[in-house]
Amino acid sequence: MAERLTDIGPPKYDLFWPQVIKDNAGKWLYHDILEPGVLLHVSETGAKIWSVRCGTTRLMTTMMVEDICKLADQFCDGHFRFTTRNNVEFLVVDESKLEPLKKALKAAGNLPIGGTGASITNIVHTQGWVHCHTPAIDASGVVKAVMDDLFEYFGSHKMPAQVRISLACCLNMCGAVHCSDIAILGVHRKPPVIEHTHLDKMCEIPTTIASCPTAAIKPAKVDDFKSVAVNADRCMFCGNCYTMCPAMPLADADGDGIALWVGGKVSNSKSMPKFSKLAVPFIPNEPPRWPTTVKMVRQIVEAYVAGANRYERLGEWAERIGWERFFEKTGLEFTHHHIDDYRFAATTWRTSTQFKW
Amino acid sequence: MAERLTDIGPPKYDLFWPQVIKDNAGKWLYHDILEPGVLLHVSETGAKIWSVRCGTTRLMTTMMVEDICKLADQFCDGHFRFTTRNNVEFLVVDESKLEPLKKALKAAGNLPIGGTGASITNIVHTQGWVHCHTPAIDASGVVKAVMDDLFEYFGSHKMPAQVRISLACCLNMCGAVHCSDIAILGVHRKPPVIEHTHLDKMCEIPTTIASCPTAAIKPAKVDDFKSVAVNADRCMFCGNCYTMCPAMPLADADGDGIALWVGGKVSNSKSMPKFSKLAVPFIPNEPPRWPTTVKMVRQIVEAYVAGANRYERLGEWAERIGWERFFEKTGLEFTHHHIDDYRFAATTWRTSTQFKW
Amino acid sequence: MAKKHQTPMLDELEKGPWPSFVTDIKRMAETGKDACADLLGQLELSYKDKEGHWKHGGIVGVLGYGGGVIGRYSDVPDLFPGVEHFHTVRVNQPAAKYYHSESIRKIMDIWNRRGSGMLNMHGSTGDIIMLGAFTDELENIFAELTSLGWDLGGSGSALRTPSSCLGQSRCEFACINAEDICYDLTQSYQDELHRPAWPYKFKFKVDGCPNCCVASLARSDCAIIGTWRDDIRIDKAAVAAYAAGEFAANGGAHGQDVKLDIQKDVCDLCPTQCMAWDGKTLSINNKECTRCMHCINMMPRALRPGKDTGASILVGAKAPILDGAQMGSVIVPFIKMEPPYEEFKEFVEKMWEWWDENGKNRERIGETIQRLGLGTFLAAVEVEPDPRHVKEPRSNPYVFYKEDEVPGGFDRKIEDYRKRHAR
Amino acid sequence: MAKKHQTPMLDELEKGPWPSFVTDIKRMAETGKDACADLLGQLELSYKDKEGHWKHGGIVGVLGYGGGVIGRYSDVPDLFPGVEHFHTVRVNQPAAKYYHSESIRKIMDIWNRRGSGMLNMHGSTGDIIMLGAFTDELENIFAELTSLGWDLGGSGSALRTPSSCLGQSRCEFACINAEDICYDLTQSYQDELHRPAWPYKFKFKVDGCPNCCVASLARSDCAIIGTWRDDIRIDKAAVAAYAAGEFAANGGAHGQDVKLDIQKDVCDLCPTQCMAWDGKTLSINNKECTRCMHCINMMPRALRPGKDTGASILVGAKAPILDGAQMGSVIVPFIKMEPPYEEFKEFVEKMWEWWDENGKNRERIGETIQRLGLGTFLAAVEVEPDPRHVKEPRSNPYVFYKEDEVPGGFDRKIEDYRKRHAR
Ligand code: SRM
Ligand code: SRM
Ligand code: SRM
Ligand code: SRM
Ligand code: SF4
Ligand code: SF4
Ligand code: SF4
Ligand code: SF4
Ligand code: SF4
Ligand code: SF4
Ligand code: SF4
Ligand code: SF4
Repeated sequence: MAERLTDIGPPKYDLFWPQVIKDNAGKWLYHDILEPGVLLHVSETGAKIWSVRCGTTRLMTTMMVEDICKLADQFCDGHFRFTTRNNVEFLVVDESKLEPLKKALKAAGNLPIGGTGASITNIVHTQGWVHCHTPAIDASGVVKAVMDDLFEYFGSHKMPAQVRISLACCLNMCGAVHCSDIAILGVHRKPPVIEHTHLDKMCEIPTTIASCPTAAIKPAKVDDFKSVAVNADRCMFCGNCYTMCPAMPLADADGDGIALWVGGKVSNSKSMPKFSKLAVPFIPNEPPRWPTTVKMVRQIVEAYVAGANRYERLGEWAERIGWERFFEKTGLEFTHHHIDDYRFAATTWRTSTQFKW
Repeated sequence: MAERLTDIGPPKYDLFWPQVIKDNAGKWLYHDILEPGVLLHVSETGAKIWSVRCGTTRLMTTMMVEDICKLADQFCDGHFRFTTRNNVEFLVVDESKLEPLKKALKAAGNLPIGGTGASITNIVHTQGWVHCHTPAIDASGVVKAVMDDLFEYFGSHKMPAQVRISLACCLNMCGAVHCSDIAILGVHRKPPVIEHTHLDKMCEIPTTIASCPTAAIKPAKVDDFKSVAVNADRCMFCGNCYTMCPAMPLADADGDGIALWVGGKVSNSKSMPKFSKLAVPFIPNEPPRWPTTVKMVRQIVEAYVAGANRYERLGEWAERIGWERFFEKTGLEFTHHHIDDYRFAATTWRTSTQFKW
Repeated sequence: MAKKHQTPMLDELEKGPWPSFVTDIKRMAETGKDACADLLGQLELSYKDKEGHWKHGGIVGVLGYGGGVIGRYSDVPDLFPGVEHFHTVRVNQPAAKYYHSESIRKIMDIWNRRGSGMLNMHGSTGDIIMLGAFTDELENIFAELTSLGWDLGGSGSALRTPSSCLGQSRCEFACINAEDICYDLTQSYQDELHRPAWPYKFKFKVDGCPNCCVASLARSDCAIIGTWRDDIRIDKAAVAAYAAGEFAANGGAHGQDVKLDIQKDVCDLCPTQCMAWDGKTLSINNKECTRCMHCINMMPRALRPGKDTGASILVGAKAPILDGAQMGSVIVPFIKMEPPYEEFKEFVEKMWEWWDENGKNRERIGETIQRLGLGTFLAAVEVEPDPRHVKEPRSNPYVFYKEDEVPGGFDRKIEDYRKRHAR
Repeated sequence: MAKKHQTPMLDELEKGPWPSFVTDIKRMAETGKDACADLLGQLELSYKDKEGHWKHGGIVGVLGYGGGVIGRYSDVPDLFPGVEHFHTVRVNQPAAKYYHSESIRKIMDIWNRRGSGMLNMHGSTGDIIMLGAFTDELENIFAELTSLGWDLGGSGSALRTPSSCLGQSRCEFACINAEDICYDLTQSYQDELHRPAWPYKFKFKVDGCPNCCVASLARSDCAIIGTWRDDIRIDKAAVAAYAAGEFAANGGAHGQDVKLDIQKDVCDLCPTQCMAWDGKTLSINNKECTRCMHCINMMPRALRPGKDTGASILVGAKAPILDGAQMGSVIVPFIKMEPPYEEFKEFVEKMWEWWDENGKNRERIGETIQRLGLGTFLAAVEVEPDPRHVKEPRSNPYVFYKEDEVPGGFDRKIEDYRKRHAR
C-alpha cells in the first residue's frame, strides 16, 4: 500500500486543450454562431476555432463515448469537450474538416447538432429510476420524450431567447431546476409509509424526527415496536425523512408524478436571476412516453414563442404580461396549489389593484 | 335611561355638503390645481367648486376649530372639510370669494395654504408624548420642526411628485408609516425594565409571556415574587409586552429616538404599493426641535429633488438608481442595521451580480 | 388668572412658519382651561425627561359600549392635576369629513364645557378625537353627543370606525360611492363597532379608485378600492388640447406651466406599456391595462375610468405588530358595489366568521391568513383561486395535498410496498 | 449469448429523433454486459410499477476517502443480479470538461473491465459519473484511475467537486480564469473534498462572467463570478458595422440574418438605461452600469468587459431541502482573482470556520446564514455591510441592538424609572 496514490485531484484543465486554445486562452475576441450548433471563436491573434455542439443522452455507455472519440479523432485530432448541459462539443481547428464532421454526425444519427443560441438546448437532468433511491419519476425517459417532441427547436434558432429546460426526479432537485425556464420535477404526494417492525433497527429515531422540516414526525410505539408516526396533515412530501431513514419510503405509483415550473433563469443578463414558478402542480407518471407532460411543456413553449419579444426569456415574458395572462395564454389551470403557503408565502401575494382581466 | 340613544352612528355623509356637491356628486368631470393649495373641480353640468387647502396642526383646540368655522362662515357658507392628511379644505362655491378667502387665510397666519400636487403635504402623525403611553418620541413637536424646515415645499409644486411624510411614535405605527415616501418612527432600544414587585398583580403572566413575538420572555421568580425575565439578546424592542403589561416599561431617555424610512407608497399609480425601507436606524431624541432629524429629512428630500425624474415617487427613484446609489446621493450611512434579519430577510438579499459601484 | 407652567422648550416650537400647536394650546390655557395648561406643563416635562408621562388606560367607557373611549392617566398627577384623567373620546366622523360650522360648533361646545378643549382633527383611523376628559364626564358627553346625532367610534377588539376618501362628492375619479359604502357599513355594523367581540381590531377603509387617498391598501384589514372592468374613456378633443399644451400636466399638480409630453410622460410611464400615441391619436389596449390610474392622473381632462365600475377587495393590511407590516392582498378582484351591498356583506360576514373561529387572541386577520394560508382563507370565503391573488405563483415545491386529492388516499401498507421492494 | 429482458415499454423510447439511451444501452447489453441488460430489465419494471427499484446506499467507498462513491443496491436483486450492486464512482472531471480521446479511452477501458460500462456524462455537480460497480471492484477502479492521473470527486458532508464554465479557454467574455480557479481550489482543498467533516455538503462553482454558464449563482454554496470595475470597452468601428447590419445580432444566436436595432435591442433593454445611441455613437454611462452583460451579449464584436477584472462572490445557493431553494447572495462585491488566490482563500477559510462552528447537522451554509442573519455572517467573514448586499434595506422595524450600541446599556433599575413615573 506504500505507493497508493490519493488526493491527486483531476487532470489539469489545460492538459487536453488543443494547441489553438493553449495559444489563445484569454485572448478570444468574439464569437459567431454560424448556424445552429456551430460556433466560431476568433482570437485577438486572428486564430480561430470552430465548435460543433451535439446533443447527448447524458446517460450513456462507454460505447457512446467511443463513438465520440472516433469522430474526434477523425476531425478534431481527438479533442472534444462536454458542456455544462451535457452536450458534446467537437473542437475543430482545421476549417476544412467542419463540413465533413457535420456530415459524419448526421450519418451517425445519435449526435444531433444544435443547442446553441435561441434554441431549446439539452435538458439538464438527474438519475431517476436508473440509479437513485428517492425519485418520484424517471429522468432519462422523460427527457427523451420531451426532447423528441421539441426536437425541431434544438437544431434551430426559433425561440425568442435561449430556453433552458431542466429535470429533477425528486424535491432534492439535483438538477437544480429551481432557476430554469422550464423545470420538470418529480413529486411525491403521499406521506411515507412506515415500516414499524424495522425502523428502530434501520434508523436513529431522534435523527429521523429531526429530519422533518414541518415537525410532522413524532415518536410512537406501534405493536411494541419503537417507531415514529407521521402527521399526514403536516406532511409536504419532501422526502427528507426517507433520505435519513430507509424505513419510510414515499414512492407510490398513484402518488408520484410530475410538476412543471416556469420562468426561472440564472444569468444576470437584463433581469436578475429568478426562481422558477409553479405552472402545473401534478401530472401522473405516464411511462414510457409521458404524453401529458410532453403536451404541457409544448403548450408552454408555444405560448412563449407566440407571445414573447425577441431576446425575452420565458420568465421575463411571463412577468411582462402578468401571471394571469400567462395562465390564459398557456391554457393552464390556476389552482390553490399555485398559491404559496410556505415560509415566504406572504411576499408572493398581490398587494395591489394592478392586475389584468 | 329609556331614552338613552346608542348605536346611531355618525351623521350621514351628505348632511354637511354644500348644495353644489349635493347636485354634482358623481358627476365631476375634471379637476385643475390652479395654484398650490387651490383646487378647482368642474362638473359635467358645468358647475364648479373651489377648494382651498390649508395645513393644520391636527392637535388643536376648539378655538382653532372656531377660527376655521369663522372663515368658513365668511367665505363658504359654513362649509369645510378635513382631508385624510389632516389638512382643512375650505369649499368655495362663489368664485368671487376665492381671493378674499386666500387673503384672510394669509392674515390669519395659522392656516398656511398648500399641500396639493407635487408638494410636501401635511405630515400624518400620531400622539406622542401628548397622549399615548407607549411612545418613544413626541409627535407634534417633531412634525412642527420638520414642517418648519420643509415649509417652502408645502406651498409650492417643486417636488418631482407628491411626497408623503408620516410619523408614528412607536412600533405600533398608528401613523401607518410603513408605506410612506418618508417615515419618521419612534423606536425604543432598551428591553423592558421589569417591576418584579408588582408584575404579578398588574398583569397576567401567561398573557405577558405570550405577547412576545420572539419568545424572549420567560417566567421567573425574583425575590420571591412571581414575575418574568427577558432575554435581552432576543428582544427587538417592539413594546408589545408593555402594551400587555404596564409593569414592563421600555421608555428611556437614552434608548429612545427616531428611525427614518423611505420609499414607501400606497397608490397603485405606475408602480405597485411599496413598503418604506430603513434609511437611518437611529437619531437620538433632541427636543424641542430635533435638529438632526430635521437635517436628515432634508438631506433625503434634496437628494430626491436633485435626482428624480418628474412624476417619479421617492421609492421609484431609489429603485431606479439602486439603493447603493441612494445611500451615496443622500450621504446617509449604510450599516448592519439596514440588513433585514426578520422573517422574510432572505427575500431582501441581493441574489445577483447586478449592482453599481 | 389662568394657570401657567414654564415651558422654555415648548416655547421654541412657537417659532417658524408652520402653525404652532403650542401657541394654540397656550391661548386655550389662557382662557382658564387648566387641562391645557397642565398638558403643556407635562409635555414640557416629557421634553426634559425624553420620556412620556402617561400611564396605561384601564377600563373606562360609557354604558353598553365596549369601546370608543381610551382611558389615560398622568403618571405625575400631583404636578399636573388638570390632566390627571385625560381620556380620549373617539367621535365617529362623517364619511369624508365634511362639516358645517353650525353643527361642529355644537359639539365643540360640549367639549369646551365637559372636556379639555383639546382635539385631534382627526385621528389616524378617522375619528374626531376629543383628547382629555375626566371619567365622570364621559356619560354626559356621550348623552349630549348622541342627542345631537353623533356617536362614538371604535376601539378595542372591535370593528373600528370605517373611513373613506371623498369619493364621488368631489372627485371625478371615484368608481364607487366611497362615502355611501363607508356610511352603510358603519350603520350596518354598529354592534360590531361598539361591542368588541373579536380576536383583535378590524378596519374598513374605502377608496374611490386605485389612487388610494385614504390609504386603505396600507391601513385597513379590508380595503374596498374602486375600479372598473371596461375601457378607459377617452375625450379626443381633450387629448388634442393636452398635445397642444393647452392644459397643464397632471391636473396642474406641477404648476400650470408644466405641460404634457404624451409619449414620454404618459405612454412611456404606463406600467404595462399598453398605450400608443402617434402624435394625433392616443390609443389604449385596455385588455392589457392594469388600471393603475397613471394615465388618467396625467390627463384628467381627457381620460376617465370606464363605466362598468365596482371594487377590488384587498384584505389584511396592518401595522407591524407582531408579524411585520402587511398591505392588503387581493381577495375579490372585482365586485359590484351597489346599495345595499348585499354581495359584499355576505363576503364580509364569511370573512369575520372564519377569523372569529380561527384567529388567535390579538391576531389581525392578515396574520391569521399568513398563519393558515391564503388558500385556506379563499376556501373559507368561497372565492376561487385566481392568478390575480398572487404576484407570482409559488416557487417552492412544498405543496400540501389533502388525502382526497390523491388516488388511493394516504393509507398504505408497508407489506404491499415490501412485496415490490425488498428491504 | 447476451442476456435479454423483454422491455416493451422501454422499446418505445427507441423511437423519435432525439438520441435514445435505450438503444445505446441495448447495444452495450448485447456485448455481454449483464449489468446493462439487467439495468434495462429493472428499469422496465420501474416503468411498470411506476416506482424506482433502488435501495439506500449504505457505506461503501475506498480506503481513506469518506466520499466519491455512492452505494446503491437493487431491491429486486434476484430478478436482476447484474445490478445487485450498482454503486456510483464519481470521477473528478477536468475543469470545463475538455478531453482527448486517447486519455478518456483509458478510463473507459477501466470501466469496461471493472464496471457496468454505464456513465453519466456528466453528473449535475460536474463529475464523470461511472454508474454501476460492485463493491469488490471499487479499490481496483480507484487504483487504476489514480495511476492514470485521475481522482475521485466529492460526496457526503464534504467539499463537492468544484466546476467551472469554460472561461478563458474559449470564451471572450471571461473576466477571470475560471478553469484555473476551479483547478486551484480542487487541488488546494483535496482534504476537504475527500474527507467529509462538515455539517453538510459545500459546493464551489466558477463562472467567468455574469452570464453564469455553469449556473454557479443557483447551484453552489460559493459562486465565484467574473466581473469588472472599469468601463466596458467599445470598438467604434464594430458598432458602426452592427448599425450597418454587417454583423448578426447577439453573436448569431437568432440566425445570421437577424440584425441589431441598437436603440431597441440594446439601449432600450439595458436594465439601468445607462446607454445612449444617437445613430452614430454608442455611449455608456459606466458609473450606472450594473454589468449585466446584456449589451455585450448583443454585440460581442463591439463591446467587451473592462480590464480591471475580478469576481463577485455570492454565497448560499442550494436546492430546496429543507428551507426552500436559495440563490447565492452577494457577500464580496469585488475581489481580485490572481493566483494563488490568497485573499479569496482567506475568505473561504473564515467562512468555513464560521459554518463549521455554527451550522447544524445537514444545514447548508445558506441556511445557517438565514437562521443567524446575513449581518452575523458578514461580521464573521469580516466584510463591511454594504448596500450591494441587499436588494433593498429592511422594511420591518425590528432592529436588534446590542447592549454596547446603546448609551447606558440595557441594565436599568425600575426604582429609577418609578422616580419619574408613578405606577
Ligand atoms: C458551452 C457553455 C459553457 C460551458 O462551459 O459548457 C456556454 C457557452 C456560451 N454561452 Fe452560456 N453556455 C453554457 C451554458 C449556459 C448556462 C447554464 C445553463 O443553461 O444551465 C446559462 C444560464 C442560463 C440561464 O440564465 O438560465 C448560460 C447563459 C448564457 C447567456 C445569458 C443569456 C440570457 O439572455 O440570459 C449568454 C449570452 C447570450 O447567449 O447572449 C451566454 C453566452 C454563451 C456564449 C456565447 C459565450 C461565448 O462567447 O462563447 C457561449 C456559446 C453560446 C451558445 O451556446 O449559444 N450564455 N449559458 C454552456 C452550453 C450549454 C449547452 O450545452 O447548451
Ligand atoms: C383630499 C384627498 C382625499 C380626501 O379624502 O381627503 C385627496 C385628493 C386628491 N387626490 Fe389623493 N388625496 C388625498 C390623499 C391621498 C393619499 C393618502 C395619503 O397621502 O395618506 C394618497 C396615497 C399616497 C401614496 O401613494 O403614498 C393619494 C394619492 C393620490 C394620487 C396618486 C399619486 C401617485 O403618483 O402615486 C393621485 C393622482 C395624482 O396626484 O396625480 C391623487 C389625486 C387626488 C386628486 C387630484 C383627486 C381629484 O381628482 O380630485 C385630489 C386632489 C389632489 C391633490 O391634493 O393634489 N391622490 N392621495 C387627500 C388629501 C391629502 C392631503 O391633505 O394632502
Ligand atoms: C389615536 C390613534 C393615533 C392618532 O394619534 O391618531 C391611535 C392610538 C393608539 N393606538 Fe393605534 N391609533 C390610531 C390609529 C391606528 C392606525 C391607523 C389607522 O387606523 O388607519 C394604525 C395602523 C393600522 C392598523 O390598524 O394596523 C394603528 C395601529 C395600532 C397598533 C398596531 C396594530 C397592529 O396590528 O400592528 C396598536 C397596538 C395594539 O393594538 O396594541 C395600536 C394601539 C394604539 C393605542 C391604543 C396604544 C396601545 O398600545 O394601547 C393608542 C392609544 C393612544 C391614545 O392615547 O389614545 N394602534 N393605530 C389612532 C386612532 C384614532 C382614531 O380612532 O381615529
Ligand atoms: C448524481 C447526482 C444527480 C445526477 O444525476 O447528476 C446527484 C445525486 C444525488 N443527490 Fe444530489 N446529485 C447531484 C447533484 C446535485 C445538485 C446539482 C449541483 O451540484 O450543481 C444539487 C443542487 C444544488 C445543491 O447542492 O443544492 C443536488 C442536490 C441534492 C440534495 C438537496 C440539497 C439541499 O440542500 O437542498 C440532496 C439531498 C441530500 O443531500 O440528502 C441530494 C442528494 C443526492 C443523493 C445522494 C440522494 C440522497 O438522498 O442520498 C443522490 C445520489 C443518487 C445516486 O444514486 O447517485 N442532492 N445534487 C448529482 C451529482 C453528480 C456529480 O457529482 O456530478
Ligand atoms: S433529484 Fe432526487 S431522485 Fe433525482 S437524483 Fe437527485 S436525489 Fe435522486
Ligand atoms: S416527507 Fe418531509 S414533511 Fe413528510 S414526514 Fe417526511 S420529512 Fe416530514
Ligand atoms: S404610534 Fe405608538 S405611541 Fe404613537 S399613538 Fe400609536 S400606540 Fe401610541
Ligand atoms: S419588547 Fe417585544 S421583543 Fe422585547 S421582550 Fe417585549 S415583547 Fe419581547
Ligand atoms: S382615491 Fe380616487 S376617488 Fe378617492 S379621492 Fe383619491 S383619486 Fe378620488
Ligand atoms: S391606467 Fe395605467 S396601465 Fe392602464 S393604460 Fe393608463 S397608465 Fe397604462
Ligand atoms: S459564464 Fe461568461 S465567461 Fe463563462 S462561458 Fe459563459 S459567457 Fe463565457
Ligand atoms: S452591461 Fe447591462 S447595465 Fe451595463 S450598459 Fe450593458 S446592458 Fe446596460
